[in-house]
Amino acid sequence: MEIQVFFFGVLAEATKTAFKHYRGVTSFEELKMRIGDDFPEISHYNYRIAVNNELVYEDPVLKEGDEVAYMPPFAGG
Amino acid sequence: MEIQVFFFGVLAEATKTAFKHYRGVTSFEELKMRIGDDFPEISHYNYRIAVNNELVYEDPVLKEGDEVAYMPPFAGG
Amino acid sequence: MSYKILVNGPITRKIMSSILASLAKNTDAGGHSVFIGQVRADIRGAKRVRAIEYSAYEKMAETEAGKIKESILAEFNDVKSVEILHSVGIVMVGETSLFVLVSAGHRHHAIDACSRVVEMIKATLPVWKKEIFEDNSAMWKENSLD
Amino acid sequence: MSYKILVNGPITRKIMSSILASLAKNTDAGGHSVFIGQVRADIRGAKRVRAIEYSAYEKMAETEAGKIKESILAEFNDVKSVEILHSVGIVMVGETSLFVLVSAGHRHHAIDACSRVVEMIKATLPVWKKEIFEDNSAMWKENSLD
Repeated sequence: MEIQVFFFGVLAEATKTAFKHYRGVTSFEELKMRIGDDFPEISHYNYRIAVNNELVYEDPVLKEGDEVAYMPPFAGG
Repeated sequence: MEIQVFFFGVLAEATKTAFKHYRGVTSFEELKMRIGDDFPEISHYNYRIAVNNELVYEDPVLKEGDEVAYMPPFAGG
Repeated sequence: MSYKILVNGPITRKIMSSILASLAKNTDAGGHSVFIGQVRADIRGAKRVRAIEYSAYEKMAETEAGKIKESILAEFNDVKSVEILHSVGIVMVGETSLFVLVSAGHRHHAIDACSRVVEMIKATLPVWKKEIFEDNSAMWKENSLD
Repeated sequence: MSYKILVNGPITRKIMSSILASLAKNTDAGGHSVFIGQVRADIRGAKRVRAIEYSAYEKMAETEAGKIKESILAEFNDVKSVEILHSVGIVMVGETSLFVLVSAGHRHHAIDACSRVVEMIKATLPVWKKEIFEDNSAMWKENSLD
């Protein structure tokens, strides 16, 4: 399936990438490994992951067209 | 001595008097008695007394020209 | 005394807007906490409030407001400024009768200090209010603890 | 979604003033508590902040702001309305980046709910900030607990 991945804040800067399509994704776990291979620098940062605007606390079941966001600690206000 | 007495809020309405001069005042206690005689209706209300913009908690020593204020419970805001 | 808290009639949007315009001057402030009190269309039995008439012991109110300001600045050293405006005279339903603004370096101090100022105003400002109903009858009102 | 919290650039006095103008419509509101967050000229070592650049996960920020609003209205039944505005993009020192307004029947509810909204914004809105210094260098910043 095809998944859209977004990086925010310092992660967008570190990866030099705000947005990347992943095709042929088989699972969330597999997607995370591909992202880790493409952007090893993200391992130096704290982040949380959201799928379709919702924080995930364990690996979710992905479906075609889902949005996955890598988000550093929030800093609004 | 001469003392200026002010009534505020519901007390001004009840006494129909916002302001009254008292002459020949000898003490705070004597002033309070004269005010009580002139305006017996104030005994029906809760109030606090200020002398020269300061709340008094016991009978103060008055001096010429002091301002005495009869104030119902505050209701600002 | 140049410090003047009492405003004749409602505290207008123009007044509030000009205070907001001055905020940017405080470049060491990170948070401003504002409280705006307005006249509510309360129902008392069969009557509805249409206005409140405020009166004050004006000299003492100015003195007490100065004391509130000093005490807040002494207690919160992160607080940069405290503004208080209170109406005297008639204020209609929906209009503003109280405006408090506290500027501080950090948000918690602004919020806590502003809340404290509002409580001190209720407790210590010599101000009285009479609710005026739609039938033009009126009733003196004391502050509740709500 | 018609509910829109993100504003490009600073939250101007004009925006705040037009929100204040709408308060009088709430005739059952007695108190409005407002929090205004602005960019502070902080010093980091030898550098002074001149602006903050905010970025956001916009869709999620709108969703989360809606959740904050719903949760406050559910928790405080005296709260009549909750307004949240947050900047994205560049906001200079002294300019406003956050505006929260809570209207309630009674002051305590307005003040408590507004304070809660500000905490929830810091905790749950997917917004990030980068401090930009006078020498144009920059540093990503996380929220502290102050």
